[in-house]
Amino acid sequence: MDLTFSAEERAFERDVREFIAAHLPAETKRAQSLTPSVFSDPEVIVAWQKALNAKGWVAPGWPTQYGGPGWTPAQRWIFETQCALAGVPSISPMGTKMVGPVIIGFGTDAQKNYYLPRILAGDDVWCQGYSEPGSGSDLSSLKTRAVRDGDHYVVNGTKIWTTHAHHANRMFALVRTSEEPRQQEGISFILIDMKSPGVTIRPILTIGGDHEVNQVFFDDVRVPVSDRVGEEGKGWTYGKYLLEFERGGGIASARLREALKTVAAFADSDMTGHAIDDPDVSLRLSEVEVDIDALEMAELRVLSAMQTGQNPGAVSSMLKLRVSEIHQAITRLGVDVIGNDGLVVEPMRPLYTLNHEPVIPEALLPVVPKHLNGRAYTIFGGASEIQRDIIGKLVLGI
Amino acid sequence: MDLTFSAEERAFERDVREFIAAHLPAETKRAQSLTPSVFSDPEVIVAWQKALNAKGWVAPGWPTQYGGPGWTPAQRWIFETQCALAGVPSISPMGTKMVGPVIIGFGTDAQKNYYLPRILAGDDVWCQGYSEPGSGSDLSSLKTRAVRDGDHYVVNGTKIWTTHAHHANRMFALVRTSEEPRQQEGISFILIDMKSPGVTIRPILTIGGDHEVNQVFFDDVRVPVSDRVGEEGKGWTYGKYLLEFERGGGIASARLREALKTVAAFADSDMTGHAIDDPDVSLRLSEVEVDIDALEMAELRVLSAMQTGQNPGAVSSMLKLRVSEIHQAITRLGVDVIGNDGLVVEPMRPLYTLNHEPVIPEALLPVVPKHLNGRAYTIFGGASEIQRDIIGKLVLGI
Amino acid sequence: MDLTPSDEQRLLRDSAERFIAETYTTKLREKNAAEPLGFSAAIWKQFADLGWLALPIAEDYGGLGGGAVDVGILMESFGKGLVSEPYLATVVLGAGLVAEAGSDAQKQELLPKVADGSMLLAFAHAERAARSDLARVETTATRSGDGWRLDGAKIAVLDGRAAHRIIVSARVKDEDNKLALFLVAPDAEGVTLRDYPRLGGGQGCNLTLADVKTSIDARLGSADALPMIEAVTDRALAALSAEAVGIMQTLLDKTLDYTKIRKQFGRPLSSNQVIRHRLVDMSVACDEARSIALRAAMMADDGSVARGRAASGAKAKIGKGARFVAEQAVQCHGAMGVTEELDIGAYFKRLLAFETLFGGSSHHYRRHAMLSGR
Amino acid sequence: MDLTPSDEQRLLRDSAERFIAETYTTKLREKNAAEPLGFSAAIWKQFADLGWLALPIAEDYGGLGGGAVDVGILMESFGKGLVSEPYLATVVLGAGLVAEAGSDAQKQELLPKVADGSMLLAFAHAERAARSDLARVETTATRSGDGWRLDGAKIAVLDGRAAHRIIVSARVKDEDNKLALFLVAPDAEGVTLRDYPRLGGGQGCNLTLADVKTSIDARLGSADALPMIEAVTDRALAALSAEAVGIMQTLLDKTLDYTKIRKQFGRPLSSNQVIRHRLVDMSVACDEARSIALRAAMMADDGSVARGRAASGAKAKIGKGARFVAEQAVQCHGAMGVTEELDIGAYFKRLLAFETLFGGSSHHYRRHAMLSGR
Repeated sequence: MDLTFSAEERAFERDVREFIAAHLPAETKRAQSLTPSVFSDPEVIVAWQKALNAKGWVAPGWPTQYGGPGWTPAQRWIFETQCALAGVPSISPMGTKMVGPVIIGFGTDAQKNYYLPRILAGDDVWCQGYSEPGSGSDLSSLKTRAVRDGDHYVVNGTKIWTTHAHHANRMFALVRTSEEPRQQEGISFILIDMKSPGVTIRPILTIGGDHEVNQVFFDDVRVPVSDRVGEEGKGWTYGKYLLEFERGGGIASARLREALKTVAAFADSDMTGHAIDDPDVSLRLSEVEVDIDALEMAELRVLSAMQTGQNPGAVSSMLKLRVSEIHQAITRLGVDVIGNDGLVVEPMRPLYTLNHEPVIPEALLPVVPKHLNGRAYTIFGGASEIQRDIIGKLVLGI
Repeated sequence: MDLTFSAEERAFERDVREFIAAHLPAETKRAQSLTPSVFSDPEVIVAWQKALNAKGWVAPGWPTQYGGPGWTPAQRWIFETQCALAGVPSISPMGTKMVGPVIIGFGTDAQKNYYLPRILAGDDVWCQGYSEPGSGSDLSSLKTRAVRDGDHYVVNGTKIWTTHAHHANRMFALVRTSEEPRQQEGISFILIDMKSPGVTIRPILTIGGDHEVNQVFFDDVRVPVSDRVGEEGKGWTYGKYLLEFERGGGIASARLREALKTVAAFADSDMTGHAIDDPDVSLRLSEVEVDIDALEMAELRVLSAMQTGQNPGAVSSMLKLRVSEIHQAITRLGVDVIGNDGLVVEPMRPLYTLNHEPVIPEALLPVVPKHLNGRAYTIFGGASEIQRDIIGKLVLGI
Repeated sequence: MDLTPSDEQRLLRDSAERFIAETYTTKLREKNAAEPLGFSAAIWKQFADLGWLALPIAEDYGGLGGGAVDVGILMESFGKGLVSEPYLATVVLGAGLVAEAGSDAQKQELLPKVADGSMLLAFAHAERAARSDLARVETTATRSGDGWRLDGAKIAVLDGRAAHRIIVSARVKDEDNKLALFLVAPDAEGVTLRDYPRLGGGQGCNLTLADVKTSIDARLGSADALPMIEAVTDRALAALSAEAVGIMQTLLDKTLDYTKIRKQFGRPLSSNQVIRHRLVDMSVACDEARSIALRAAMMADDGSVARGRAASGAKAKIGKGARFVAEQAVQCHGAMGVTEELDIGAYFKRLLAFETLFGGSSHHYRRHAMLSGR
Repeated sequence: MDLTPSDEQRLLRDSAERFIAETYTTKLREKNAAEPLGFSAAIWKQFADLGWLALPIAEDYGGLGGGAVDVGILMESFGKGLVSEPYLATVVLGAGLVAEAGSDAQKQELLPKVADGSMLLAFAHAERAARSDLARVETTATRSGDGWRLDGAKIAVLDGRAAHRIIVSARVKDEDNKLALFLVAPDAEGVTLRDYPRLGGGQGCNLTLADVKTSIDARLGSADALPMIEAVTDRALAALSAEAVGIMQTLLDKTLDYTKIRKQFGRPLSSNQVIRHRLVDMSVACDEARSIALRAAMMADDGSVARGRAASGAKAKIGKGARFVAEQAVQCHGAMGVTEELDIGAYFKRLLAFETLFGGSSHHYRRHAMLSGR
């Protein structure tokens, strides 16, 4: 057992650091630091993604034949850590981590050849069409129907909580293609052109005041059958595969650590009247830091297990649980640290387009919206209650 | 609304204080302070109970015709508060608060005339025969059978967690007198002479090392039918009545406040290296004190409601929940306050019979056993999980 | 010893509850948020007509002479409606400071106007470097000509833009840096006011005072103002605590309704034991909050130690409970809870503002410990 | 970067787990508790034969040169069996201090004997007034004739009665009150030893030193002992953390078994969602404890700040987790959990002792913060 890096790994770390220094625009960094929503706007990411794509570093999880960089788990770890350290925005997971793996796993060659390069280049902006009003964490109850008409499906229904539907030109969606006694059956996985006639989008403001999610309505939207991924009626399987991917924590500790450092820096400054002198703040900084240390070790254990070919298994639910709780502890600490300045609401969105002197220091503006939006971490992607049900069943056998 | 006492109430408060000063033996006070179990041994209480009985103050909750003092709720409050302040041991609730009210409510005149004066005088030491191995908080599943044989019942079976069975000469018990489809039916409430042939007692040591509870075995034990209280087969109703009495918190805040003061005094002394200088200890003392303040207000609200004739209702489950949690917070704080001295186990029991110089200051000896035994507060008398089920059903309608 | 409300208190509660249920709807709230001052002058007039503005003002100055318990009854209802009118700023803090620190002439001039609704007040005390320490003030007052000169910067002034007079705390250089209070007109020269919508409703502003001149009689009384600021802040803590109780209760009620109706996996959410027990814990937190808020109100006129311990204890404990109730209300509402589609979010934000105002739970537990001699 | 155990570590784990499962039964535990020294000499001999006593001792002194991770593997198994043999006192603390502070001659004399099982050590450091502050020592050492004279009082000396030598910390008056370590025979004149059964197993004692004379070479080395005491204590924290992981895991396993079998209201306890989720949270706490204990072990030889932060972080976080797991294990066992009928109580007490030893969670979070420059 060893926590240190090999000489090769240290060299790679240097490469990544230099690459970031050379290619990350300053305005991207500012925009990222002023983003209180879960995902960064496509316009914030685009320049960085182009640079990454030129280097072949967009999709660390993909097989090399489809454009993955072929990194070892340690290299992925180093890359994520350096990105976190530098305040790099995350590439949208909708393409690289969500629909990409499904197309790689179950798509036709035509679908792979067309979609995968566009995902890497950022030519398509994807959104996810899973949840529906009333379905919540129970996806099998979905009602959006796709009825076969020649070589098209005609889609009617509605999806909700659709992140970036207003930016996206593509949606991957679970739709009902037939009625079956078992609700999970009869669901298919299709790719929808968001510019199609019959698609309308209603913005939903988050509790933090951000426009990140939407409700999407489908009114006789025609989708070519060739844009169905995998077999008809097997969409549930692909969707679950993807959900596990989504839950599969990955490497979150590095970004959480930087988020905590940001709060600690606020606490250690005039901006907050040196909140750090409050013994409660100081102690909670340590508490959360140790929580991150434990999470990091768990992530490293999973990476080490993957390196020796083992399956991480249900540990992803456990990581999802802890990541969401730690995220909330950090944003909450942020609110406590800025004290009275947390009473100030800045209505301008996106915050990075702000061009007047705000009432409080600019850096503090995202603190409360982040905390507010962050309450979603224990809800989206399977609420914590669902994760506990899953862990109980899969890990403890109860 | 008013938190202050009237002139009459202040005069009563003075009477109580003077009575305690005149009648509470010093050795009783020491024994009580060295008692880490939930209830005090009968030998600790006996002198005090005799004094109280002479004054007519043993059973504040009883109607005056049976020997209750006829106090207003405010007077009961004052009495409990003064007793707590003075470190007076509690009279065993088995007689006055448990079997007594059932006999008063459902007993025959003969039962009342015989048992009630003996309860007040402490002539009988009672124990409770409810729980059985395997029944836990689900009392309706009890299996001890009482079969009619002329004017006797013949009892076979076993009871467990029987507090003070080894001191008691009387048990009130729930036994099955017939098999019914609904488990709650067919249960009767009987009074058993613990000296009867066929009664055997197995001591059970608590986690704190105390002998407080027992398992009691009945092997063809004959109980006169005249010692059944109320109707045959209706015991469940009486038992529930009594359980509600048991849960009906009463006035716990005063004793909790004194227990916290004791911990605070330890923390503020050389005995603990002045643990109070630790900001965490100081803050937690405040936290628990405020919890007690809130509990006290809740208890006062119940008392005020009773004074105007209202029924406290399901609030007793809520009080039981909070009392048990606060009790545990106090004992836990005690353990943290005494630090390394908590590692010392003193095996002698009862602690008040100790006649050598202990390894740590005598006053600290009960701290850890109290914490250990105190884990039972959220289990006995209906576990906290059961209380939450009850509150959900009765208060929230879920 | 008696915790049953008087007939007057029952009437007050009934009328306040009715007003909130019938008048103070989500729609009114949205309308108020769009108002330039964040609240409605018409509603303020109604408050005056109902006698609510006069409630805690002494009878000698046109008030009803009510106590902190009465204010608490009103505030609890205000919490249920997320009322954004500046009751705390004007009546509890502003009028409270005038009553506590002002000369008789000042009281005669200001308090009847507060009671009849024609005078709005605000209190500018907090400074960024002070965090929650009431004693830490760097704004200065200097004798200058025939008046005072004020310099400094204040933050978190509740509803300052709406106020006709802002009460500014400052240290008097010539009097051994004693803390004093000054009445300042918001449009006085040298006053810069940056206002903003406040988290959870109402408005706030930051204030800069640069060479601001006031008349000599702008000073409220002449004694050391710190004990008075503490007394009035403690009363504000009790009032805010009561408001928080109303908010918490509303979140509990809404969450109960939602989880009983909302189905997932074919069963109502409330059929999950985990959800049920959480609702029970929320309800216990509400009940405890109600107890401890009432205690702070009933002890608002006690000596400074007992009063301060009761007020800080309530603020601290309700802060913890409010956080739990708010977070779990959102959690139980799922995705709907983290949007502006339902008003769960609005209640959540108001409770977050409650926690922030005048310092958080750990600050107040520490103050409680300090007042206990620890 | 690699977190997979080596083949040697896997073997060590297997043999330790097998030993605990086959040999270290409840019966043995009860037998040990009745022994005058609280453990069994035969088992200690077995430990020696298995190479466990030699494990962390350098190869130059008859040891195997293992690291903190290896000791952790052993300690985790010891936790599962509630082993009461004085491994921590003798091997981790005692031999650790000799290795850290002793002269080569002292190491040559003592360490091989520890490795072969013939020498038991203990560490007398804590004093009542110091609470958990390692730097606070009032025991004094004075040059006296051709040796040292020691005076003071120590508490919480783990397994002191069994030790052939007790390492006593004291301040050297003639050397600017520098902290130093002295080897003291427990039967030396002036040493009074009050021993007691220790919460959760093993023994402890309080020590009084009144005019105790030692030879001049009783002093371990001559450098300031505080950094060494900190280094060895950090290693003890890592070892105790690993032990706690074993205890927590055992409580989780036993509670899982019990709640699956035990029926109430006609259904197994584990069919209650509240119980299921609690078991999940217990399992998360165990997993996190395992992570952070491993981290403390892997960083046991880092610089003092990184090492101290890792050790205190582990102690603090596992303390919290241990408390949760222990309390919920008892709660889920109902009345059976609060008696000595099952061994749940024994595991509970051992975890309570873990929390107490070397200071609780809040102490260690504060140390972590302090080492972070806060």
